[in-house]
Amino acid sequence: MLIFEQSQPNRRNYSQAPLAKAEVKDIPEKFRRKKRPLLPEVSEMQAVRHYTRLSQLNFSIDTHFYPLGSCTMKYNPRACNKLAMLPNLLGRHPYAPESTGQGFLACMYELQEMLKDVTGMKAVSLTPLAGAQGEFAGVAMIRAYHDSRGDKTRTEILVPDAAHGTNPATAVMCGYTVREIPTDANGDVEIEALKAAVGPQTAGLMLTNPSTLGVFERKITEIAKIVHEAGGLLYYDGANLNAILGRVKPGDMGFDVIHMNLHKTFSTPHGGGGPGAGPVAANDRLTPFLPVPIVGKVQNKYLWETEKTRPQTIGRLSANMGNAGVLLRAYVYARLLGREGMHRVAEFSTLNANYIMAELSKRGFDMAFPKRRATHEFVLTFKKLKDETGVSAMDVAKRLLDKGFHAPTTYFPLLVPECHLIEPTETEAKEELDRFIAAMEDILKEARTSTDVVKGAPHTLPVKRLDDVRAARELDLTWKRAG
Amino acid sequence: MLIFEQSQPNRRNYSQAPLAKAEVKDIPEKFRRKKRPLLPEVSEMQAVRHYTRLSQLNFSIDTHFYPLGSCTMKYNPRACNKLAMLPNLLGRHPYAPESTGQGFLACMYELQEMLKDVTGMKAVSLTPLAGAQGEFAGVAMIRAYHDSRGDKTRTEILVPDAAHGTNPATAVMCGYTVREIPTDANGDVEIEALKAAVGPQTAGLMLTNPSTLGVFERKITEIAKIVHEAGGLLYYDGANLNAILGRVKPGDMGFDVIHMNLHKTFSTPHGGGGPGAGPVAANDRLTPFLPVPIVGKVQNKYLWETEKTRPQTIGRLSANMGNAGVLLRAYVYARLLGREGMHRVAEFSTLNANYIMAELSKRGFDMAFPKRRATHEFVLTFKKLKDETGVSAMDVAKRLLDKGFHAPTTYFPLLVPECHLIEPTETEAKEELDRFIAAMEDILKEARTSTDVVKGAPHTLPVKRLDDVRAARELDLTWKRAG
Amino acid sequence: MPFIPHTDADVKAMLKSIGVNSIDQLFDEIPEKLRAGKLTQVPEGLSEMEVTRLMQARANQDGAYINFIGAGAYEHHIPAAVWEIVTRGEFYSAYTPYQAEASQGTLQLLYEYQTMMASLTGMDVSNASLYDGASGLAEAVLMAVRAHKKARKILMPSTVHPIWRRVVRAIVANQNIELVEIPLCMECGNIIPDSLKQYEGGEFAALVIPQPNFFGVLEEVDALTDWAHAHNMFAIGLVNPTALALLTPPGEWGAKGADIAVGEGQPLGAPLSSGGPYYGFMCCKEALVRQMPGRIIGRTVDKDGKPGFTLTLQAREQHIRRSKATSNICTNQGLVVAASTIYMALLGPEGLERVARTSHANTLALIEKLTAIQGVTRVFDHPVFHEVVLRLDAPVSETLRALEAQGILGGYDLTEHYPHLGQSLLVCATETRTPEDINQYAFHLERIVSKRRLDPPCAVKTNPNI
Amino acid sequence: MPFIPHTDADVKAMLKSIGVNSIDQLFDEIPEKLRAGKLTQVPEGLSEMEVTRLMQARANQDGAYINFIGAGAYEHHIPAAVWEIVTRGEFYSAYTPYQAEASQGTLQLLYEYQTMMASLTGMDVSNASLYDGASGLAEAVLMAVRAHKKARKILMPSTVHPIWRRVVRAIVANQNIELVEIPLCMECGNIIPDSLKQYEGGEFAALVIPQPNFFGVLEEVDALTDWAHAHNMFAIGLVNPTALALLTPPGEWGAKGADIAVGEGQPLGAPLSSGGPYYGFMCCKEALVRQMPGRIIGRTVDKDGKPGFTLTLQAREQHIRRSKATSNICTNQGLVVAASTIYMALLGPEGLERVARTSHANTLALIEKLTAIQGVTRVFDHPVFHEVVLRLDAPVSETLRALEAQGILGGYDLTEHYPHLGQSLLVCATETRTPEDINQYAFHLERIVSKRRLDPPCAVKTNPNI
Repeated sequence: MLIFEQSQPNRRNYSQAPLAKAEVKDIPEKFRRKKRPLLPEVSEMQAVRHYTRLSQLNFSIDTHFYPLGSCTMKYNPRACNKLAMLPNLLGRHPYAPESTGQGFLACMYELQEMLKDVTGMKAVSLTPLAGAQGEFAGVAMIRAYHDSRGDKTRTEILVPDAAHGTNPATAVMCGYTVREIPTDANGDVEIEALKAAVGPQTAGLMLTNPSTLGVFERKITEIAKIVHEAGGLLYYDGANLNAILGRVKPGDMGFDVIHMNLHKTFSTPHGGGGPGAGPVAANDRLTPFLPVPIVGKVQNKYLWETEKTRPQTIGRLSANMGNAGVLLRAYVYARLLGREGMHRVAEFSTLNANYIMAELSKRGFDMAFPKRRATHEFVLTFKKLKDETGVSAMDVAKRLLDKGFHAPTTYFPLLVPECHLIEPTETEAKEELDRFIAAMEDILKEARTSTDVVKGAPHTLPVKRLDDVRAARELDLTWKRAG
Repeated sequence: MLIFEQSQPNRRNYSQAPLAKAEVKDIPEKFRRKKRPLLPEVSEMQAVRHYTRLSQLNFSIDTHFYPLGSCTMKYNPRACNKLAMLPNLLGRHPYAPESTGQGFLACMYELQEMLKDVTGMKAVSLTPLAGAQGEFAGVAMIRAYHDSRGDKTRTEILVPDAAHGTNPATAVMCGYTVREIPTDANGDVEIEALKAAVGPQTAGLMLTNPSTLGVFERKITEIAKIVHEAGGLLYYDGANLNAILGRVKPGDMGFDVIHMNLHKTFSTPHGGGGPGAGPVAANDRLTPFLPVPIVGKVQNKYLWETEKTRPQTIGRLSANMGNAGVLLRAYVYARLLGREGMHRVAEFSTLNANYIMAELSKRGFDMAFPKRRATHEFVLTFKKLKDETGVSAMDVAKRLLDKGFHAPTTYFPLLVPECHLIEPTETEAKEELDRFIAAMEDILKEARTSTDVVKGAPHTLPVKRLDDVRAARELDLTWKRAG
Repeated sequence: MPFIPHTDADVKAMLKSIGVNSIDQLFDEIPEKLRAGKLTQVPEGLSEMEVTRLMQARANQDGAYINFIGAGAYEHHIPAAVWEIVTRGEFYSAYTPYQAEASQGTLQLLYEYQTMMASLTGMDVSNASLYDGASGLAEAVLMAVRAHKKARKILMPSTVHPIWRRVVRAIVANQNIELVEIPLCMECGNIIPDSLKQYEGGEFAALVIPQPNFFGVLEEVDALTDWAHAHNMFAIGLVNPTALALLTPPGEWGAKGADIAVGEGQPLGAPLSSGGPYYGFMCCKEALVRQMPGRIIGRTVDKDGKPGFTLTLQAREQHIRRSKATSNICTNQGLVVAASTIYMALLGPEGLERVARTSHANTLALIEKLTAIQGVTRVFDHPVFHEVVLRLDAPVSETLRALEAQGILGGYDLTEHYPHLGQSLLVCATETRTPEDINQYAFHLERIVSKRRLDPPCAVKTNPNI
Repeated sequence: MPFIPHTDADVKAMLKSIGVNSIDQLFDEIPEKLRAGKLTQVPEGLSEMEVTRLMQARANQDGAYINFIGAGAYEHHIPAAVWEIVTRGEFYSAYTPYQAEASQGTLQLLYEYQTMMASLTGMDVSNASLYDGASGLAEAVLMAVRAHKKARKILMPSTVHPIWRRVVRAIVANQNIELVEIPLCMECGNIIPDSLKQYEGGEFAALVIPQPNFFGVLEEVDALTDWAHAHNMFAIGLVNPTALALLTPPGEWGAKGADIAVGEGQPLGAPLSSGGPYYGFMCCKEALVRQMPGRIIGRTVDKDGKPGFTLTLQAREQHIRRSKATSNICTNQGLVVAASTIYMALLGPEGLERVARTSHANTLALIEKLTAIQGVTRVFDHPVFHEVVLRLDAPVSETLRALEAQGILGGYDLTEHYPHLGQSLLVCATETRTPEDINQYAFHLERIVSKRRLDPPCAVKTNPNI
């Protein structure tokens, strides 16, 4: 039942609005709204009950194993939420003076410092509001760099065909054309193709490493050299940073700029799709172009560095400095982990992924790259199963829901047919992995013995399989009062 | 799965205990524990996931209509929780000096003042930790009063046979014997029986009004007169205060002492069985005997009144002053309601109960007291249904769970066979009541057409009907490691 | 090893299953010289207790002020229920609802949100949110350019938030989109519709129409919208959602209504929180829906015909369209949108209107008190909503600093972005400001301003004894 | 009408269904003169925003102090997860699990709690909680008397918390139960087992054995337990649950172990919160389970044989047994117990032991610093757990007031309840106290004490210039 279906005209919450109805005489009638908006008219308890019940319809980290590849669904420590919501932190206006925000700014400054170390870069801007904005910032900085040198010939961004969809979309937003570089059978970039593609038109290369194929790009140093020698720059898509945190620094691989998804590696909540946070880090060459504001420190006072002190900046990406509350959560998480804790992230996320891969291999599942190590995630393909039984990767995914597991990422990376991208993260216990492995094995059996059960899944969720085609064809995007 | 079944030796939460393991040399070996306790060894996420999932197995006000008679399951405003948990309030030590608690004590003082008005009494002590302790305080005060007058002959407490079970149990705890007074067919106390029962041995009468039968005791003034003339005192069991809040004051009915369940009328959370809070209020005669501490006010400073200033007190009932955090929630609730809001409580809880009663009557349900008004609750009986179909009040209750409603109180009051005691409270909307009425009607039909479905209920809950007999016979009260 | 559940026995068993001897060996594909990524600048880990103490100290350091700053972020009361529900693990720790059947909670909530926002703005459809109001405005500009197909210029009034204009510039600049600034009327503080004549025939894709504008001043939205439509451009309404409880929604501006409505969602249940997370809302006419960026939720049915909710129109999105996507936007601000949805459900139309009315009335009460002070004047003579520009006969920055010392944040200093307005500041008093707060502001401002008049700073400097 | 959802149309329809004309008419059975119960002293209602502001002001007024008071309520770090989960509506707003099938969350949690407590105390069984430690001790006394059947006297050491002893007296006094106080050894601060000889043959139902006792001092629990059993009385262990991570559990005291273990559960996850809500835990030997008051959860199976949990042994309870019940106890402290259960799950045996060790080590560090100050001495020469009695050569109350002015709560003043100990106070430093906190305490105490020594108060009084 929708909240609107519980609404009654003139029902309202007396506690939740000013008790006296203030008069408004000075706004002329022509500016005034004539018809009330369709907001619910429900009691406080109706609202609380409705949204509490709705919440229970979700799978989430706090309730389910959620091995959604490329999304890094790890435990979100509750302390991060609680401490980011201390009353003074919540109450601070973004345009309140720096003098009233030394505590907040200290956290942000220290977060910048830690992220510099993590990335092996020289400077960090926390301002991008999400991964895609971080990507945008990175590519815009590459463009600003070439522009600053008067180099107008560079119109092309190289993107491996395995890249996240945001990469080409971002390059276009920055006014570039995109050239895709193919991947070889082992998941590495085809070096010869790259060599053939670079030239004076090359502005840069966008890459994530480990790649979206769940393997580490082994020729990264060579790739960096090829691109740099052609005058291009390298942008690192930090979506997969969890695989290397505390083990490998993108700066050491030769990247010039990187964005990080703090909602992945630094475990801020995914919140049903956001908010995220996508800080960018740059080496010396690109530092002048970082988006503002950045938190600076002068004589033990923290302050905003803006366009005034950073005239070459690509500018601002949000009204304030990014998703401050998300950054605070990341800061708390980083302080809880500390140096040693961060080193363990890559180790144990990699251990978990390789363990599931090994166990599933033994049980007859097909790996997309059977000869490679898994990184923090790996790809398996149900192509053979589909050919044999008609059971698709999507069917397996839906059947997993019935068994109490969120599905892995499906049909991504696009290069692998009928695939699952599985990322367990470091915070899952072996027992949970074992239960997942057992569930996968069950489904594989069911696919052959009770095909319809798998193809008809899910059976036990609040709804059965939804008609996505109808959703797109007969658009129903808002509720309308009947009649 | 139990939390213990997710435990692994030497697994632990590094963030949740001091990082350095302090040495303890000065405690001799003979005092030291040799074997570790069986506490779970799980990760933070495992614990969070486990208890989050467990919570989802509960019905609660925040998720379900919960018409549990005599328990007043009304909406618990979220503001009460949030504001009672402000850091300074949570952090204050109970033995911190009064000078560091003027804010807290001001709330408590004002709560006392409001409860005086609500009850029509002269003084209030907030200290009892729950309703049963409030009852104990009330009867102990009656005893202290008689003792203070050297009146040792009064050894008996009168209790209507419809009373809550705590009433006789409390009387016994105070060293009294209990004499039950019968109830007439309309739910009133039998006046003649009362007259016959009172005498020089009568210490007092314990009564709730409206009674547990869901009707108002109409002859209350006469009853008070009879007991008082016999030298006894009247104790008011405030469990049903929600029926009269802002309409009738127990002090005006002639009661000498009353306890209130703040977790009912003042909407503090029931918390799966507590904590409650059971303040007592007394008239002039019994005020000297109130339990301590009480919050006093001298020259605009708040302070504790203790045994020193109240030498006739019955003493202390808890280490500190009651369930302070619960009292804070009640205070916030009272301030939100205010005078007018309180007046509405009795009105709308009574309206809701009478509406359900009227609608169910029309649908063929049997009321225990069909000629009486419902108060905030009412009793119906399934005796006829049981005789005809074998479907019991318990079966109907369990079937309600399947339909998404918590069951009413069953088999209480004891005087009415196969009964339900239904209390909707004022915070439920008419639509919800209508859905409940429809569900009851459905079940009545099912009882005749698909008897087994009703008798086998519930079918859709995490477990089917549980074997209570086995639970009591083969006691399994703690989990033991296998082997 | 915080948050890592592995026991030594687990690790041993897992390594054995994989067939390696150590965790290190799992990294053997990584070139050795890259594997030395030890951290040196990250401090040692702290226990939760230690971090708690640290963060409490940081929060205490920042203090709590009586706030009269608005300027795009507004301090409204947020019902306690809002964030207690939003931070339930099931909302807080879920991801984008890719598996719709396992995400009906988030999906239904977002569908309800879309319904509320579309109705509040008077538009046909809404997306499920963008990052914030400023970047949302940039997305609206990009959307208008995409939909218009021909023009790549945008008319952007200087009465739009100056920082938001910078954000738009940063985001759209690389796509050869030109922002043409419309000057404001120095008397009314808004855009005079007649002044737009100069832009006729200039091939613009859209006109941005703020309501209220950055100064709180109401724009002639009907005339502006009609003018835009008459000259073949889209009308982009930039609106404050609280104000919409009182003001004509963009969907009803002029003869045909605005084409796109966009704005900052923060006033609807998000705390100020040093600037984020907030969210941008975006609504549009049905005809433009396939040009709209961001996630969109649709209602459909399951295979038994039962209604359910799912992500829809994904063909627009970057993970399918890649370089041809409508935007690179991926995540939205789901959790903050959840807060807004619950906020709107708790307030209802009547409650939201009361918030708007009281905020407006409080601002007027503040203005009355402040302009009664000698040397404080109201700059623009035109109706406003809940925000006003004042001019002082003292330097704004010094005055604000003096107020800060009294625990008051006195407003937003306009001297940097609008130097031609003189020593001006933008003040706002929402429903959270009490009469006492307002009196305090007036009391201290009078003291500060009059002291300065009686004792000009240079006199102070010449007398070392003071 | 806060929280009342009825619209006028609803009310009209409902009255019509009932067949009355007004809500007033529903009260027509109440004698008219009783119906005038208008409230006069309750203020007008406030909006949530107003109450929020009020409560924030009240909380600010109370401030935050560095706390060195223990005395039965201990400041420990509580993991953030604990109360975020406990206050989820499904735990927070559920009632006693009368309908077991609809309450498996609460029931399973309580079963887990019972398991943890039984193991922590080394006993066979646990109930699901009592109101608090003090009233729990009273219930243990009543239980012992019920189970003993003959004796109605109890041996109560004066090393038990003095206020708790008052509580026990208030609760059991009306049942003709006599509490006989055992004096403490003035050198060791505990009960000398040999001194119990005088009570032999006195017909006691039980001996209460605190560990640690009110002074933090460890009692000779083995000898005391054996003595009690040798003289036909029950041994009631009164224990601090944090201490049990380090100390021998009551179930292993002496040859046979204590019969009942009881204590205050607050240290396991409940905030100090001005004294409540806390909870009392109670565990006992299997043989006594049917004498135990309070709710008890049992594991059983459903009709399909699937395990599930339910309230059990209800035959003991007042709603069935009425005047023959084991106690009038009805509600328990469910929500706080939920917090403790999650606390224990998050800490685990190792974590709880670390908390105990660090608390103890911090207290020793504090003592070392404080007793290095001239005029500050440790009173008892015996091992302690995390709490110590100090004697000052200055008045305790004045000293504490001077410390309070420095933001320090210096301990619990013993002069009221133990005047024979002189100017003594009880101090405690849990794991939440940092070295800096401890140094601050020592620094200020030294300053205060030495100032007083150099400038005795009478001198101050005679010199009006100081």
